[in-house]
Amino acid sequence: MIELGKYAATVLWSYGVSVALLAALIWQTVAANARARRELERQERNG
Amino acid sequence: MSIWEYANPVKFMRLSGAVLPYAVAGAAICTIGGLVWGFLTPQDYKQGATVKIVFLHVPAAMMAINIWVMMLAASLIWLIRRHHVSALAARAAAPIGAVMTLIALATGAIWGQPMWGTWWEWDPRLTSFLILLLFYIGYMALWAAVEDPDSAADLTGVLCLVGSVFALLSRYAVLFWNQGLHQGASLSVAPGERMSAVYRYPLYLSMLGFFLLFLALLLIRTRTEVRRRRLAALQARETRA
Amino acid sequence: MLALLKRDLALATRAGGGFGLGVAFFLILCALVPFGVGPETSALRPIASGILWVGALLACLLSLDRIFALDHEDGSLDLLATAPLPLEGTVAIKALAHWITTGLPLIAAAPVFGLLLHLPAGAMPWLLASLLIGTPALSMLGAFGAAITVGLRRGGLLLSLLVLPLYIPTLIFGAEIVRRGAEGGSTATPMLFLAGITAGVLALVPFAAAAALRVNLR
Amino acid sequence: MLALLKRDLALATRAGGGFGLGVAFFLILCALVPFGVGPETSALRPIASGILWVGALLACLLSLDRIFALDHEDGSLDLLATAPLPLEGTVAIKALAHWITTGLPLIAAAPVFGLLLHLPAGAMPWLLASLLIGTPALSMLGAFGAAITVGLRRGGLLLSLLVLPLYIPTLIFGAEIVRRGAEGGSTATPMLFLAGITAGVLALVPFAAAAALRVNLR
Amino acid sequence: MSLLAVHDLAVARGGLRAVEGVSFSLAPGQALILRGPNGIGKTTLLRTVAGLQPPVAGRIELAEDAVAYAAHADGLKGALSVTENLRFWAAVFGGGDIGPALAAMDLTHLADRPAAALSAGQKRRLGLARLLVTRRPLWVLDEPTVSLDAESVARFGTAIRAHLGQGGAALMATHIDLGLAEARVLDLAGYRAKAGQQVRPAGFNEAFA
Amino acid sequence: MSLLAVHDLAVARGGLRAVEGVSFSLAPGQALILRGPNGIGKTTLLRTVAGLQPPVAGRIELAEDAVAYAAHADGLKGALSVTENLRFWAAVFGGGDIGPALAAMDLTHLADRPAAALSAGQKRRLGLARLLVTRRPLWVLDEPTVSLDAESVARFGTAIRAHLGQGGAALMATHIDLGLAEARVLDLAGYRAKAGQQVRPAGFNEAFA
Ligand code: HEM
Ligand SMILES: Nc1ncnc2c1ncn2[C@@H]1O[C@H](COP(=O)(O)OP(=O)(O)OP(=O)(O)O)[C@@H](O)[C@H]1O
Ligand SMILES: Nc1ncnc2c1ncn2[C@@H]1O[C@H](COP(=O)(O)OP(=O)(O)OP(=O)(O)O)[C@@H](O)[C@H]1O
Ligand SMILES: [Mg+2]
Ligand SMILES: [Mg+2]
Repeated sequence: MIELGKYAATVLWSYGVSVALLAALIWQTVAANARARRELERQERNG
Repeated sequence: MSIWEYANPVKFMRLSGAVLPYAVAGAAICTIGGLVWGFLTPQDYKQGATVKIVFLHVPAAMMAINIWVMMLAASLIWLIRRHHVSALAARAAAPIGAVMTLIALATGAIWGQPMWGTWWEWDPRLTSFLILLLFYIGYMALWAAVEDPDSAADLTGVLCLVGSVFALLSRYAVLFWNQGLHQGASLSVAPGERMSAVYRYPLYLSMLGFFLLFLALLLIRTRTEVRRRRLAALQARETRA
Repeated sequence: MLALLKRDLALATRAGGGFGLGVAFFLILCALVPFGVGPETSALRPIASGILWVGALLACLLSLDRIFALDHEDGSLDLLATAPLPLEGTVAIKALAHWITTGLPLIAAAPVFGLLLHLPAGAMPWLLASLLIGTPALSMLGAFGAAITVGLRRGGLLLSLLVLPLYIPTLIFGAEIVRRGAEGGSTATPMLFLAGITAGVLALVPFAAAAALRVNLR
Repeated sequence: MLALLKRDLALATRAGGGFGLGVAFFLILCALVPFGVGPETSALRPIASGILWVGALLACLLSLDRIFALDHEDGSLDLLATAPLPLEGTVAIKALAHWITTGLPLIAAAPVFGLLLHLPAGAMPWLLASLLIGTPALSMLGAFGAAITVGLRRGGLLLSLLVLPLYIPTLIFGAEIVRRGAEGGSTATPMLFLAGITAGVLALVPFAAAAALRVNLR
Repeated sequence: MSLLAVHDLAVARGGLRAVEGVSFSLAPGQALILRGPNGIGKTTLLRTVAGLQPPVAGRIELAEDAVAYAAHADGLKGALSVTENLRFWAAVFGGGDIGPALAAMDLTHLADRPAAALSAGQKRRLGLARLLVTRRPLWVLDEPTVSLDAESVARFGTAIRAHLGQGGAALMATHIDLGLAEARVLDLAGYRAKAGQQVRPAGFNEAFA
Repeated sequence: MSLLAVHDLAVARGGLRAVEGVSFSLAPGQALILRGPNGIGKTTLLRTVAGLQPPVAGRIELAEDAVAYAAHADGLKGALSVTENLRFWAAVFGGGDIGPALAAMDLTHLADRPAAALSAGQKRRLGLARLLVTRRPLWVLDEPTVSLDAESVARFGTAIRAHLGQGGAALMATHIDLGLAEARVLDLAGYRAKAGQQVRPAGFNEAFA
């Protein structure tokens, strides 16, 4: 395990928060894209 | 064939579909690589382990500004040349920019606690970022509120234009208002203060990673927007008929 | 009743529903105050609790006109009034939905905005507690104001004028809790008053609001 | 052009026109702050100028949606757009009318509210001067926001969200003038900046606002 | 036994009586169409029957929770899908399946479409589906076919007939021909309220006139 | 010489072409009535001619400042009196006396009444008086007789004829009979825009369909 010294909490929180934000953004992006693709396919099949 | 023809939705879908896998792969490799490498760098003699935050903070801050500039460019292309995909790209970019701004603010705030002894200070740099976040929020809210896509594209384009001027104006106003604590751009300042190579190279990689991440997300989100517009267009035509 | 709550929440979170606008407005307000007052911690700290309460109140205020107006315009309100729900219940549910979509996010965001304004750390739990107890009353009183002004075009400013005076007792006790909490004093008395006001408002105002709605539907 | 200005002023001062609501809101706001912050002179004096500026800004904000929305609803805006006036001129006149009916009363009332908040006497002339120079920009930017949101139902909160960030430079320099004036410092620089912003806004924003209006009339 | 009985009713709008002395009753299976020139008070009468405003004089006999009211505004939310809109009203009016209503109004293939993306006629059909899920016997309809083309009007007629056939009743105001030959017609023109000192004024405008 | 000439015009609404290939011209003294089913694009065409929205394709030839546009909304302020309302529009359109317009529309005795206290028909007459004070030659009218009774429709016809007689022209959209036998009629039903890839899409809905 690498040594973070007395600032361990600071560094881990930074990485944690940033990665969480990025993950949320990526998840939302992918989910919305999949949803749009599904709905469009259904429309093109029916209509 | 002019470059503008790629603003045609069909061509855009084809081209972006081809580029997307590479963008995703590059973004994954560079972002993860840069962040892991950055995380493993040794401690700084002054800042201790907190230097590791720079690999998140600086790329995010950089992208936060650059994405707004890109949105401005895309808005201008829409307003002048009426390329529909370009308006959708501006829309797609905004949430990415907002998240980048949030990351810069969050990492900065967490960093400020040990360095300056405070989570938040009304320093000009930090304040400007807060203002930038406000502009992102307003821009996204306007896109969400206007139902007609043509009006929404035009109105957000005008807002982006006026907003850019005022974001710049606010930056100078804030500088006048308060002198700050935040360090300058250490990548380019005098050689003595130059960041050592140990930190510089992972920083470069991480910056590249954030840029590629933006590109990949932008492509996906723009594709989502294109599909949504197409769905709405098909429904509108059916309803009209 | 549950169906109404679910629908209102769904509408608020869909595109164009305005979810989050209240928090964004709150954020802007918290950012504006230092521009006006000056960036020094010494200037901001003593007023932080007051600004946060006033800000929460204004953010709540500006979203009030959505409570009934949209339903009035598209005819839903007429239909709800002829539905088997008592109109008082409808009012209460709508106020609850307003609180969930506006009050709760404000409370969740308040600690962050507290940081921006250098609210003393000791005051933070008191801020949250006072908002949690006080904001339901804000939503309910707001629903009353919205019910009174529902038929008016562009009644926004009038709505503010009607509702703000009703908010004063809540504001006084809410801010007092935070101030006393920050100084480590006893907060029991203002807390009791605040809770009392909220309880009274929640129990009685739905009837007044439903009466006002009936007049406006007529 | 003059006819439009006269009509807008007449409409604002007739019953239901909302004249004076802005000042009333300003008054309530100034009355709320001591409840939130605490009534001590020592607490109020340092923040008075900032609160007055923020209050003026919010009071101005809440009356913005009237600039175009009523004319849009009753069809006047369509007719004005086909009239021989350039739309930019219409926008400018309407912003002027908004300033006369909202900005001027606020300025006239500001000294009274300054007393309520214990604004130092030396700062008073600076407060008036800064408001006089700064508020025209607020009205003009507000007209831009109103033009963008004119087609939206219940766009009030969105309008605030769009307009408030644009108000930041004006607020910063305006409040800085009062702050420096109160301390007897030099106010020339912020005054110059404030005047510059107002001049620039008055010269350029009508075009952006007219463009937004054209989109919304389409 | 009648679903609705109205005796000597007077209704007011804007503080002035609109019509007065109106009496009629509706048994299950019957439909009544109100006619009359602009502004005579048809809308006002319907709203009074629906319980949205009190009568000025006279009596309305009506079982509790028997009325389903529909005016021009259908109470649809553009952001919600057809299913969500309908399910909401079904839940408010005591539950029940929405499938049959969707099918009856030929909306099944549009079930997931947001209501904002419907055409005027489709919206109207959704409004009628809403009437079906309320399961209430007495429909009170204000100009139900406004802005509908001929085909949609025919579909509306079918829905009304089915409702009457199941023992329901309908009270409608309209200016145009609904194609419902079996419906009785009541022309309100003869019931226009006369000015004059009233025992109980309908509002300020009457009290001070 | 014609007041208005329209060549191969296409207009769009909601990002989709509504009608296309429309051509006509109007000489002084002529009136043209647009007809067509709901939603065909009559209102859109009129707004385009009035300059409120740009055409998607085709050309509109028109002298500058020649059009007076009137839709359902009359642009009246309820708080202002009839005179004030009319004087305002007269001033905006370059001055002139409002007396003749008031007289022509039989509004003189109502001159001091606030517009809010007018009945629907009186409001419409005020809207027509507004057209007179603009002194513009080309009237573009969208369903001008909506909610008017027979007497008011006749008065409207008189006003139009007087305008044509003075060398004006009128372009109108309507569903009902205006009683203007001399007017030409253009049915838009034949010009409905066809789907298909367009060279220059009218908006998002066409660019992405
Ligand atoms: C909370 C909000 C903060 C914001 C919005 C913020 C914003 C920024 C921005 C925009 C940059 C890029 C500057 C450039 O490259 O020109 C930057 C760089 C930097 N920030 Fe922050 N910052 C914040 C807090 C902090 C804190 C608390 C620290 C540490 C004590 C810090 C340390 C740095 C460092 C070391 C750089 C790198 C400078 C460079 O190499 O360019 N920041 N920050
Ligand atoms: N908001 C109002 N305030 C005052 N009076 C009103 C209002 N709305 C309608 N009225 C008046 O009340 C009377 C009855 O109106 P009502 O809407 O019931 O007529 P209606 O028969 O439904 O007419 P229509 O055929 O035009 O729908 C009319 O004379 C009208 O002028
Ligand atoms: N706000 C809007 N957004 C999208 N599409 C619209 C909007 N308003 C109208 N449309 C569509 O544009 C088309 C043309 O509408 P328009 O109002 O010009 O028709 P119209 O011929 O005037 O009809 P009507 O006889 O009902 O007045 C219609 O198909 C309509 O559905
Ligand atoms: Mg009616
Ligand atoms: Mg039309």
